[in-house]
Amino acid sequence: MTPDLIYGLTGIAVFGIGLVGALCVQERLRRVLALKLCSVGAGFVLVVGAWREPPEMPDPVPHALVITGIVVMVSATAVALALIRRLQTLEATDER
Amino acid sequence: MSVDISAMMLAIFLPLFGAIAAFLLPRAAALIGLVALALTTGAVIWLAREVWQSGAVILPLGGWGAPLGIDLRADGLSVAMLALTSAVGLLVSVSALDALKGAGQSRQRQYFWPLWLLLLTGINGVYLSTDIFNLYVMIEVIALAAVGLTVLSGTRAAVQAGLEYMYASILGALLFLMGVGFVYLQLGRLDFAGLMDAEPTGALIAAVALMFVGLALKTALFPLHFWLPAAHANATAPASALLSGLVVKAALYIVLRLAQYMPFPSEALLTLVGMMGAGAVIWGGIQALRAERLKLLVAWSTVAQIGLIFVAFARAGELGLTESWKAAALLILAHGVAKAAMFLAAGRIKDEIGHDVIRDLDRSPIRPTLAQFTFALAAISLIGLPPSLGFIGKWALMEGAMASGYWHWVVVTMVGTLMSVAYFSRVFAGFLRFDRVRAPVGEHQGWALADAAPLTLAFAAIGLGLMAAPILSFLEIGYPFGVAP
Amino acid sequence: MMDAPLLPLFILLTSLLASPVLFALPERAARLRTAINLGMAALKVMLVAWLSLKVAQGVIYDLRFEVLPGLEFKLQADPLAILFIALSAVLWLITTVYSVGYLEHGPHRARFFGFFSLCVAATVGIAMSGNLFTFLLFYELLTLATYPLVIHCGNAEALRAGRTYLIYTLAGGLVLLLGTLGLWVLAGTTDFVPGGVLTDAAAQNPLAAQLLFVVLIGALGVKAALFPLHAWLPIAMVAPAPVSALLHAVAVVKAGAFGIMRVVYEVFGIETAQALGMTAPLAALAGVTIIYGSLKAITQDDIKKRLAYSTVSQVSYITLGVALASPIAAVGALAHLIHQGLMKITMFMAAGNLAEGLGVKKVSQMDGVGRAMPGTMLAFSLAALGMIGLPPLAGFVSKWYLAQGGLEAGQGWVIALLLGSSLLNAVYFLPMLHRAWFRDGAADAGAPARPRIGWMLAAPPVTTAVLVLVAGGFANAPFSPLEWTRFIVDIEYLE
Amino acid sequence: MTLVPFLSAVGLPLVLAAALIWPQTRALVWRMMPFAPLPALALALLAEVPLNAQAGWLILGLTLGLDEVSRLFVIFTGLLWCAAGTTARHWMRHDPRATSFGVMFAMAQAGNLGLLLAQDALSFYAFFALMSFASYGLVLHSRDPQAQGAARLYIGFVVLGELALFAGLALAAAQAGSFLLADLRGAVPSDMAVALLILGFGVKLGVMPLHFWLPPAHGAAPVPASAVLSGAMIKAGLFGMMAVLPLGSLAYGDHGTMLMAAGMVTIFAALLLGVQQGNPKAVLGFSSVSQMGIVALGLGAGLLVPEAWALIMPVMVFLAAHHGLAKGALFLGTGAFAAQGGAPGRVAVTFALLVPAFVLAGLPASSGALGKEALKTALAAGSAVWLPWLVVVLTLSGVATTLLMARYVALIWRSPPKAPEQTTPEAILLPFLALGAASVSLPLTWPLLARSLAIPVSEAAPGALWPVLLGVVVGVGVAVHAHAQRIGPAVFLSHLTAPFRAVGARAEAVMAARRRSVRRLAYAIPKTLGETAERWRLGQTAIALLIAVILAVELGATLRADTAIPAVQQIDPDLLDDLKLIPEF
Repeated sequence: MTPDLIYGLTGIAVFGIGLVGALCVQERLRRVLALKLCSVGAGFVLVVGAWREPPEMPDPVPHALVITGIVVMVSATAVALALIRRLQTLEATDER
Repeated sequence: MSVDISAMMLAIFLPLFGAIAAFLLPRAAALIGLVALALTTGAVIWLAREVWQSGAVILPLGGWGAPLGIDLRADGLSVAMLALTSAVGLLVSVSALDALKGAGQSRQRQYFWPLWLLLLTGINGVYLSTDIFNLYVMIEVIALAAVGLTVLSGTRAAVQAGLEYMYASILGALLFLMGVGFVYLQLGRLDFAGLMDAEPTGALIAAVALMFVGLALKTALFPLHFWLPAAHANATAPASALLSGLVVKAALYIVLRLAQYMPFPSEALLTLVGMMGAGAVIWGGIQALRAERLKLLVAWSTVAQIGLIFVAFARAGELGLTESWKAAALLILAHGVAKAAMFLAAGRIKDEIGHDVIRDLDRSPIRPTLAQFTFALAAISLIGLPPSLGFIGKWALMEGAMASGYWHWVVVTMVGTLMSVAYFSRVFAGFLRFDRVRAPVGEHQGWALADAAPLTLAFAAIGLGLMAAPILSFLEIGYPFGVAP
Repeated sequence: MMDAPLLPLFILLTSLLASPVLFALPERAARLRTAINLGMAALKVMLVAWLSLKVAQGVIYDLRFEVLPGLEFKLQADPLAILFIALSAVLWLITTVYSVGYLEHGPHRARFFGFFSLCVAATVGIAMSGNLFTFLLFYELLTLATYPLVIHCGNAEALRAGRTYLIYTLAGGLVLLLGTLGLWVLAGTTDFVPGGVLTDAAAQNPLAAQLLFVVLIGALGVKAALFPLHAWLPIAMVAPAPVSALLHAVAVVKAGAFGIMRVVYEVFGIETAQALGMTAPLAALAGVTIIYGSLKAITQDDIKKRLAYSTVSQVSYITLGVALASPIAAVGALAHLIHQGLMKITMFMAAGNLAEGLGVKKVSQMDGVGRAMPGTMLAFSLAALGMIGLPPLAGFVSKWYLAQGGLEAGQGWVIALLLGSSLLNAVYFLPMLHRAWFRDGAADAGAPARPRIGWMLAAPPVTTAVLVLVAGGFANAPFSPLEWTRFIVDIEYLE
Repeated sequence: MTLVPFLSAVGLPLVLAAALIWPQTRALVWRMMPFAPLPALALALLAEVPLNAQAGWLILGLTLGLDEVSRLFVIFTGLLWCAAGTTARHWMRHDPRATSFGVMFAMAQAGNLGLLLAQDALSFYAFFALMSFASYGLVLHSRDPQAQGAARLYIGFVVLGELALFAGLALAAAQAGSFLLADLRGAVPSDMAVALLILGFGVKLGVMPLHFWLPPAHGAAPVPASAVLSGAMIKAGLFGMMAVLPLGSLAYGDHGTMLMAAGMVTIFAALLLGVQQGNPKAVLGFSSVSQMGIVALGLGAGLLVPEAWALIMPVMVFLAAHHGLAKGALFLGTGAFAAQGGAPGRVAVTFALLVPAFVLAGLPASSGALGKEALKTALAAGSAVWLPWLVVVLTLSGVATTLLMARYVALIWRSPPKAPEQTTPEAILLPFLALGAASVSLPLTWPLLARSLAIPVSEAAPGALWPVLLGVVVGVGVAVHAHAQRIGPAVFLSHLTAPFRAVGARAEAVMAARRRSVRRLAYAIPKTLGETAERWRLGQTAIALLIAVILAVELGATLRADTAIPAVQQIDPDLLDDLKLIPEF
């Protein structure tokens, strides 16, 4: 039971939770959050790749990847949120 | 660090810079967009020349090279896709000039160009990158841009559809990312070359599963197509043309590439894919038969066509993918061109008549003859009637299926063809019926400039069929899938 | 340029290029459109005459262009092709004149003539295709080009007919695609070669070859209106008269029959087909169709429907002649390809004139029309008598050869069949003539004694009727259809 | 050889006739009626021929006997009487005048069988007269004016015939100096005698111009009676000539010529007259006349050319048997047809009737055809002058008969004969079918029965089909034309084409309905499917599902590693060294 294994399994679990949420949840915002969870889980799994036995230096590549991933995900979330707001306003106008 | 200017980099960065510029100065957006597109096209042509002369080309960015650095690689297949993208893109942009000239469309005019150029960046990136993390980034870029284009019209339906699309494509991308993670855990590297000689272990297989499902979600393979019809049907015409003609193809292309480099797919999985494709053909056909609006019909036909492409992909006999990928590639090209033409034509018809309810097409005294003609030509290619490129693709598909004795795929193809005849003939009937018109039918006046772009695309869809031989030989440059033993 | 290797291509282009131009022309530019139409048609006739001279001298025309590795787009001009091209070229000219007169004030003329010449282009392509792949190409093109013509009227009925037509023919085309692929997989080529390309394959795998035969004939039988697949033809007669004329005489139906010829003679080869035991069933099917068509024709009151069913029966003569696998019968079949075309186009144009001039659409209204429109009805009568097979009209010649061929092939029943069908022809044509000439009915009470129809409507049927007379009367003259068919049959059977 | 079997053969019918007088026994008698001819039949079938039996003590010395020829006559005559008796029993059950009919029927039967067994002129004449006069009652049975007219005609001719016969027999007997028929045959009768005999028998035979009585009588008599009248009794004329005339030994050119001429005329004149009749049984009567014309032809030839008689005689017998069975079947069939209540039964009976009709017309290999062919060959031995004519005539007679039969079939439908109320159709059907079967199977049974006499028949060619076909075609054509005339040509054509239109219309209706329902389904099913998919978010769940499936599939595939497809057979070299260029990290 090495730490990287724990970390990786956690990542997978988180991703799974996010996935279930993304699939089953109806409400818009919560779906976005579920997707975020997925990305976090994926990030975990990527980072695990960096782990080395203590004397060695950890592998930098995954960090780069994860950072990129986070950036991308942030922008994606931003767009999603923007869309949700726009939709809400549209619905509001339709109600009126 | 010295970056030598290469066609590939241009193909990616020109649109990117173009997008930024167009975003910064919306006044000149259209001009910038067109120029950027023209330049990109030039770059692609240059690249094509290069590849034609000296086989596959590889460019290590910043000289680091795989596995760490980012490589760009171009072989016959990717250049063909690039060419498809820029050709279709150019023509769609031309017609976008006309489609977005309306008074109430300033916002659309303002955002269309940056989004579209960003999209182009992503697409070209997909076609040129050689490691899967790059691919992930690119499909995310594509997703964002595509969602932007979907909601461009700003109507409630469009935004709703866009949001669904957003969820789907982000989820797909994330599944892909997870796959990437597994691959890295397994191999410690992410480039295709690394994948190629990997052992199919459990983790890799999980990676494959995740990536494939993610891509299937993005390319709307039945039964993961739920988001597509609404998204494509509610976008403005040029956007739909781009989404249906190009965006979907990017994910398809990735599937092909993965199939090339991964220890994948097994016979069984291919059959599964084929069955999904068949399901798409049938279900898409049925829905298209029931569709009430023109653009919705076209969108559903996209679902069916994608299914057909997967069928072509799945009918890899004992030769593996060495032969069957060609049929898939041909169909991808054919569908890209024809479907773009069709969506543009549908948009034109909608603009002229004022609605696109199929049942009432024949009530209108206005008959945009050329647009209808374009639509018909595109339909011919999509149905797969000779000599269109669609026909050639279908020919290759069926021939291979027969040769390897896979009669069920032949049957699926024929059923799909018949269904497409059925649902397109609904539209033709609407075009050609006149006895329900109240007012005198306006007689057609020669050519209209706005129809030039779609018509060109449609004619290309038909005419390319006669150039199938050179196209195939070009696709085979660098033997993307090895040569038949 | 005394000897142009591209001659076949030019002939194809005369009508292929004409159509986009015609599409582009605005509705008003009637005179220009007519000029283009007639000019192109005349040019085509001239080119065809030249071509046939060349071919008769033994010049070989063969244009190839590779579409897929090993798969070629191939145009060739062999005598068989010439036969069909000549028919289509001449009749195109005549029908163009007729339809210009017919649609003088109708809507959508640009569309009509565009598709019209596209349709002829397809026919010429079918005639000259050098392999089944190319044939398939033009076969589909023909389907697409005729659809808008069939539904030209644009009303609900026309559209229903159009849908039926489209479903039948496109399904047929799809099956043909299947067959072509099968041939490609089985024989490795789709070329038309006198004597057939399947001899070895059939020897190795007779079952597959038989299956292929059934598939191909089934596919072509749709357009050739063989018995169970004929239903679209009588429905498609809602089209305007010139279109029906073209459909029934030249384009669609003949394309199917011509395809059957190509398949039997040059894909399978007559010996192979016989060895596979497929000719006899085909002959039987043709026989059934002949009788069935005639019987149905008797029961029709609508003139065009009656003519349509008569086409169903008459075209199967060609199939019959092919399937009898005897040179003489083949001569009969090929001659009938031409003769039936001439006769049937005459009748349809005459029927069109009746509808235009007198508003007569039903047999029961035909009383006394002979006196009202003597020229038209004279042409009609000539054609009808030819159909019945009275010497010296064209129909007699082909029937005679078919009968001879039947005897030569030792198939006595063919005689009985021909007699029976001639009898039935008489039963459904003679009453029409009787009404037209020997009764003075309501027709001339209601309509003006001499309705005014332009020469463009009056002349064509008379011309074709004269052709019917000539083709029969001078059957043995050089360059008569009969002579040419003998020329062809020598080639097909000497291989 | 004892007299008992002969007496029983003749006596049983007489006893029955007598027994009918007492009401108590009537039922029994009627039950017995079908079996009356059995003794005669048994005698004919079992006894060794030739045999004789004297009864010197009876009248002027009665001689009964049986030889090859009379044996055969007895057989088919007996059969006919059996069938007729069966029919009569049911036909007459509720008839007020059943008893008188029964008496007459039985007496006529006694006479008929008796004359076949008689060996001397007087008894022959006696039985002949008994038969003829008893038949008068049968003809007159219904008592309606038509029947009375027919009966009057009949009795007139009978009387004429009897007189001529009596004179002829007397003369012949005087010239022969014996009453025995054998002696009469052996003697040399004068032309006068022969003429008188021909006249006398000719009346019974119904040869023109002596036929006038026959059709009306057969038309008027009740079905069972007319069956025996034209099936059995008229053959008595033939039998008489064969029994009395010196056929085969002497030539009587004029008589023979006369007879043949009369026969020829009869064959076709009967056709011409017959087709005009309105009563089916009368038509049958005329067909009998025409058939007897053929017989007369043969007899005449026999008289003309004695050498040929040896060949002709067996054919004559065969023709007699053939016509007797077939015609009897037709008459009884008429009754059965009339007795059928509903159309279906009538259609069935009509089809059954076609069988004896075609046999009579001479369908190839049927007894009719065989008889004619045999007659042709036999006549070939006779005069070369007549032969071609005879052949032509015989062949054409097939056409004539076919036409008559066509007319007959048409008539039974248009004016079916009256049948008594509450009969039992089945019981009437049975004898008809029996006779029909007998007449069809005659070519097979004949050799067994007639031993040596069957040779010319069994050697005869099967005969040609075309006369019958021609007849059928003409008949149908005439019928169609008449029909068309009646309902008018246009209506007729529309009738012709009605089936097509009906079928087409129905098919279209069905198709339309099918199409509509299919369309409704085609819209409903996907809609519901799609909505359910929406509701249960199947698309989304499919994501998870697919991941699982693919994992399973792929793992399974890797476990069976061999099935995994190598994605790349061979990468091209330059790509490979491209990859090599890349420095390893």
